[in-house]
Amino acid sequence: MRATVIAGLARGTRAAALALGLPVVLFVAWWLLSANSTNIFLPPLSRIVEAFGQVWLSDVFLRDVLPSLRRLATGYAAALLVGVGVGYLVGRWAVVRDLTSPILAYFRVLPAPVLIPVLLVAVGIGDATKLIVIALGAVWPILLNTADGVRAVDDVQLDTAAVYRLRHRTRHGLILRAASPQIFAGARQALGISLIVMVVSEMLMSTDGLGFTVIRFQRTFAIPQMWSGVLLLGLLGFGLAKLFELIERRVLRWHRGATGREEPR
Amino acid sequence: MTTSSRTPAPTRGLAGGGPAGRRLLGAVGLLLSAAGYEAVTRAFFSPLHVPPLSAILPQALRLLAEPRFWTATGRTLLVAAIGLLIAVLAGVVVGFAIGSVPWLLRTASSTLDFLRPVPSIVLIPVLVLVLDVTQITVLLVAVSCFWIVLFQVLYGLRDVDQVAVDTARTIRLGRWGRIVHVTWPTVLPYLGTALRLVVSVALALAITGGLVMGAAGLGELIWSSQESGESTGMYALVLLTGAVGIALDLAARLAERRLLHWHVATRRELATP
Amino acid sequence: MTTDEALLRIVDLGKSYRSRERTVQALAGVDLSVRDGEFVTVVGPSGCGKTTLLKIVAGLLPASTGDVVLAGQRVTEPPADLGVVFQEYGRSLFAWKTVRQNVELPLRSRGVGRTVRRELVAEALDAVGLGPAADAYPWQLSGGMQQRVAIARAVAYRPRLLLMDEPFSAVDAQTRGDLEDLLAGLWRRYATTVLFVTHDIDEAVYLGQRVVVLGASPAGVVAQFPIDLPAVRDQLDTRSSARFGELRAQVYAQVRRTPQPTRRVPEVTR
Amino acid sequence: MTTDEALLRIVDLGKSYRSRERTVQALAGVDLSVRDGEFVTVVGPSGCGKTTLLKIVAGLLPASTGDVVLAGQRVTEPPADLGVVFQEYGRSLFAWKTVRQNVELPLRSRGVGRTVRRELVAEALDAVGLGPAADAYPWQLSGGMQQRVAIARAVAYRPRLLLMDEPFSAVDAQTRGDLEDLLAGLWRRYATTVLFVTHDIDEAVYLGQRVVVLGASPAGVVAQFPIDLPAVRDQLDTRSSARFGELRAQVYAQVRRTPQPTRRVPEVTR
Amino acid sequence: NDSGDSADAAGSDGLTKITLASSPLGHLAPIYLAQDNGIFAKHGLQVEVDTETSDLTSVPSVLARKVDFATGDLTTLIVARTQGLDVKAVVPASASTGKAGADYGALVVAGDSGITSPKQLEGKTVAVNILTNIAAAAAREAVRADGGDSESLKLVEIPFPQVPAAISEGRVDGAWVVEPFLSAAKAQGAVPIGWGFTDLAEDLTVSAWYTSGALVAQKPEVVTAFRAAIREAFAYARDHEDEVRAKIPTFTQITPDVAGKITITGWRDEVSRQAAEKLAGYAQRDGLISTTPDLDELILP
Ligand SMILES: Nc1ncnc2c1ncn2[C@@H]1O[C@H](COP(=O)(O)OP(=O)(O)OP(=O)(O)O)[C@@H](O)[C@H]1O
Ligand SMILES: Nc1ncnc2c1ncn2[C@@H]1O[C@H](COP(=O)(O)OP(=O)(O)OP(=O)(O)O)[C@@H](O)[C@H]1O
Ligand SMILES: [Mg+2]
Ligand SMILES: [Mg+2]
Repeated sequence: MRATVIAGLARGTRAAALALGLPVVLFVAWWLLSANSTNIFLPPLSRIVEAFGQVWLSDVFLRDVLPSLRRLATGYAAALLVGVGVGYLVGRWAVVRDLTSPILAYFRVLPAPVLIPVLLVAVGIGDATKLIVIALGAVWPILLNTADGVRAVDDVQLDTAAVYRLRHRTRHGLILRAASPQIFAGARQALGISLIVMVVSEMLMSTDGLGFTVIRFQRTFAIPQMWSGVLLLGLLGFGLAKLFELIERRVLRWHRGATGREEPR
Repeated sequence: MTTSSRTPAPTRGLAGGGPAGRRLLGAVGLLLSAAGYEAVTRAFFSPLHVPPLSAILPQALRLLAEPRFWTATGRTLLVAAIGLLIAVLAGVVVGFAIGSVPWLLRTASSTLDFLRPVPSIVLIPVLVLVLDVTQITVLLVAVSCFWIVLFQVLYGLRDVDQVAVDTARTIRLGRWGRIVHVTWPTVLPYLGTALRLVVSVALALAITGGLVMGAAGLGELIWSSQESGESTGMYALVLLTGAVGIALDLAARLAERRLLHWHVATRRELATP
Repeated sequence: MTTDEALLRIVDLGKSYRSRERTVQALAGVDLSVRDGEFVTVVGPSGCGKTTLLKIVAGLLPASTGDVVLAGQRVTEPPADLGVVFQEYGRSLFAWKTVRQNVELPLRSRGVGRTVRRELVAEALDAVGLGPAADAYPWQLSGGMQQRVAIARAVAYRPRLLLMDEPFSAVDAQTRGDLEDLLAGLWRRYATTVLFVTHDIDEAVYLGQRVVVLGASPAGVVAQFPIDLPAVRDQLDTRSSARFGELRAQVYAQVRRTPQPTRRVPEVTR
Repeated sequence: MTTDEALLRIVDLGKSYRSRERTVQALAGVDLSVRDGEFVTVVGPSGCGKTTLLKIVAGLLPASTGDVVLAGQRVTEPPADLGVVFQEYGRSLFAWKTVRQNVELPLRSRGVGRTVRRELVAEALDAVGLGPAADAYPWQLSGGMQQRVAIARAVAYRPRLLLMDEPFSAVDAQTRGDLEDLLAGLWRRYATTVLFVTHDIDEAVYLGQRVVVLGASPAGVVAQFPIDLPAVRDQLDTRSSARFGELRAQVYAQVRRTPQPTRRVPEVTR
Repeated sequence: NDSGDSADAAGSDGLTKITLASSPLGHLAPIYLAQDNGIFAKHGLQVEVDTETSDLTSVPSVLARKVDFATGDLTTLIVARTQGLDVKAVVPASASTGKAGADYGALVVAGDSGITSPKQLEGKTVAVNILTNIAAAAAREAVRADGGDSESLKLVEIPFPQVPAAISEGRVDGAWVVEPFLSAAKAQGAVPIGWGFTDLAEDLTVSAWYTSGALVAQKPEVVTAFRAAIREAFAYARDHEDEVRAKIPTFTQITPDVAGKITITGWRDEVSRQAAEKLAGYAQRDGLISTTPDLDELILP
């Protein structure tokens, strides 16, 4: 994440100023507004920052944050794989869509806390359950966006692929690529969601993890520490989003060009 | 061109994917899943832990006859609907505002990225200072759905074709006109996806509100069935919740199909060979 | 053509597209003036920069160097009373609007009243032969029909400056002739200023008061031919007139001389 | 033209597009046979159904009535060794692939080896004058350039049956002539069967061994003109030959007679 | 109800309105019985029970004076107090029955696990519903009381409703569980081997009704009246166990059948000081708090 920030600075202080301007303003405002707070649930930001240093800049980072990130990465990757795969099937073939749409709608509304008991019995109390919960939370935006993106691929492109009798693999690749702008929309949604679901998944059956620790702070009324966890989650989200953007900028450059957003200078 | 208007559309068969046909297929899908579930639970699970469908269904039917189920469903749907409405309105407005003003997007995006992963659930003890649990649930729904709508709008805005924008500019459509006539229709398919997502997320979170905070509604019913060791009852509730989800999804699809009849995806589906 | 009576003045215009991998100089040192009410046709090899020129004149694309001045004002955004038929006619139609709504939109945006609007739209659609397709959506139309919708949209708008980028490329010969006459008629009646890009040299001569030949990329004005045919022209008489033949031959000769972007015809065609 | 030597037989073909609001009969009773190795050009008014016909022949669109038989096989899906240049050339290019990759793609899919592929691609790109733009993306090209990429892709593929839908509509006169000759050369050399839709009657006569005139919508074959010009043609000599003039006039006359879709030219043009 | 102070609204009948917050669990039975029998009115109180609450929301609700009294387990209250939250434990809400072998919470293992005593769970995985509350302490204490090393337990969070399944599917080696899941687990073959509640203290207060220090300071008479009413309610409950069993199905999903069989919690009048000290020690050892709590501040004399 720090690397991204540095790269951003290198690209131009203007961009960095724009990106960091509002967060800095908000941070300062928070600092000032909370400075004299006596409400124990809304501690001064100075206390939170202090707690941040104590809690996260220690081995807790290794013990809690890294396992969480590992779960996040695995769960997210699984969601991507399944989401794009199933989404492709659903988007490409109307029969699959008609067959599956009610059952998918059924599973979409099941909140994670309802699934956990079943997973406990079926999968156990290990990391697998958490991974499944993360993946199940993150899969829907990817799946739906992939399906809709695939459904919306231009006729002429499909016709071209058909006429030249492109190999099936090539054809699937082309369709996914044509749908990639919308797939990325889903993947981006899923990134935010998976972070949140990661926390939720660590509320139960955990012994470590960022979510576990934050929830523990919450339950033990370590309020500044809890807020510092929220801060860390925000920073993580920010960093991951920037990483995501970096990849997206490369992969979707053609889309910016084709829609005329890659400004010719 | 011989345009014989108002020729009755030919009746479509199952393969043609007429509305009746597709709903039938959906039912087949449900039946298959139900059968699969029944088989798996019978084969691998104790009925006490994961009851088979044959045990859940009678319980679900009994629930349907109980007024408290309907009150709870009503409450949950209301909470979900209010949160959803707020989210969609806010998401669309903020999305279009940020998305159509480049410097705003550049200024706000880092803050959005920062706020996006903050789990509302962690902040419940803080929120409870100023809101009651129902309000918090509405907020939970609204915030989560807001993010989805917002990002979906932002991505949809990127899909706007430059030639279409150029056309709009040459006929001097104002910013508002451009939104109404050009960007909004382009974003609409993305919003359609968002709508289906958000409908289920809203329902799921309205239930979560009951599960973790005891806000009255389906979630609280599920929680108390769980807390009372009534696992069959709990699964019956989950089944019915899912049914509500299916109904909402169906409605969302219908709305989408009407609104997007001109969209490639829809028109390809409606095309007759 | 003295500059003080010019409606449109293009001065030393240059444009280069820069991207990470390549930089393309599309226009360089383009100078051109167009009188108010003049009909100027532009020909030039494919890829030389005609569309780029039109987009800059329309205020849709910033120039890299030089200026475009319309009625004394530097063009930085699309000016009022501008009609454009884009080369990508298909993409310029709104898929979510019917043909009628597409044609109507600019008029609505300008605040033309309902009845007048209806009339203008119906007239324009009839003129391009699309009356019966008014309620169809663009994607239900053939390529040529879509192009005609775009033309109808521009025509119904009654613009003061009309920019057309190969507007008849997708219609058949017969329709093309009709549309040429329609355009010429409108131009005479409403004194519209027209900048018209075409690949058809006959068409350029037939329609224009002046034919501008652009050179290969980067485009500059290579030659200009004032067309001294009578103001009112006719598909049969004008095209078969001796003067038309002469002018056409002149332009052809010029176009032949104009260097083309490198092209190597492989042996197979020998 | 006896049917037993026909590569392509179109028998009583009909097609109607049905949607909730309108039903359009695009083709009705189309009968046409094309010999192996024949070059057939098709002309017809805009919106009559030419594109529809081509798409059905390509196996992209199911016919409503009638049959298309290619080499003895009913066409239900795109047959092997088919090349198509779509009227919507811009949309048929893959925006995430460079020009080179776009042209290469069908060859790769067919399993052509790397070196041969490179050669074919380079040759095709050079032939259409896009050698220098090989590494550009389609959206960085002008309309005419995009169209030439689509042509290069079809040409490099060396199809047995080549369907072209107004393939030269966006290029300038000079380039058009070159491309015509390129196509004619390829056709002679590889005995490709070509079905070529154009709005340019001169082009239809210049290129075709036979010109098929389609009538107004719903399209049916109105007339066919065998073109008895010498097999090897030349832009200058052929076009200025007396026979060319005669044939051209015949086709023109036929097209004139062919009923056009209703079009009412408003008074303004009078 | 954001008036922030509901206890001051005197009803027209001269009763002081108070709001109690608790999840709809068995320990509410005496409250509802007291309501039915006019015990609160006798003490000048009019009680409204707010079941739209959870562990997550009750402490801030009490501190923000959105409700007047709420239930919380003793460990949680100790931790809250130590963190500087002004909570006051007024009177127990549920207590151990004091009878080892017949308490409403127990440490259970699978019947076929071969484990017969808590000590054998050393180094094994044991489920508790929440790691930061009294359940963790009870589980550890059971092992310690059996002479085992309580520190070696691997505690993992599993909600009570999932305990029977987790035990019988072998997902955990042991679990701390309370009624009605204790009965359910036993029915599915689990056997209780340890009685952590009684090990902690004979008169263990499991959860207590608590309020904010502010209410105690401003309206001590309301707090005292509430305590007296609750004690009277407990006295009634002790004498009418069948009424308690009959009441439970009316506000929970527990079936009358189950309610008739489960072990009912104990009712005690005093918050157990001795247990609180022990729990404070556990909380400190588990790192929930870093300083020794002032129990005099927590437990209302
Ligand atoms: N997808 C579609 N849905 C409905 N109608 C269609 C569709 N595609 C074409 N049509 C109609 O079919 C008729 C023939 O269209 P087609 O594209 O084949 O014409 P064309 O001869 O290629 O015309 P052009 O020369 O303008 O390209 C037209 O009237 C058109 O409106
Ligand atoms: N968005 C773009 N990015 C990069 N290069 C571009 C872009 N648009 C056009 N060009 C380049 O600019 C040059 C001129 O393009 P332009 O579209 O103006 O040509 P044109 O004269 O209209 O050609 P045609 O007759 O084929 O339409 C071409 O070489 C093209 O490759
Ligand atoms: Mg152009
Ligand atoms: Mg066509």
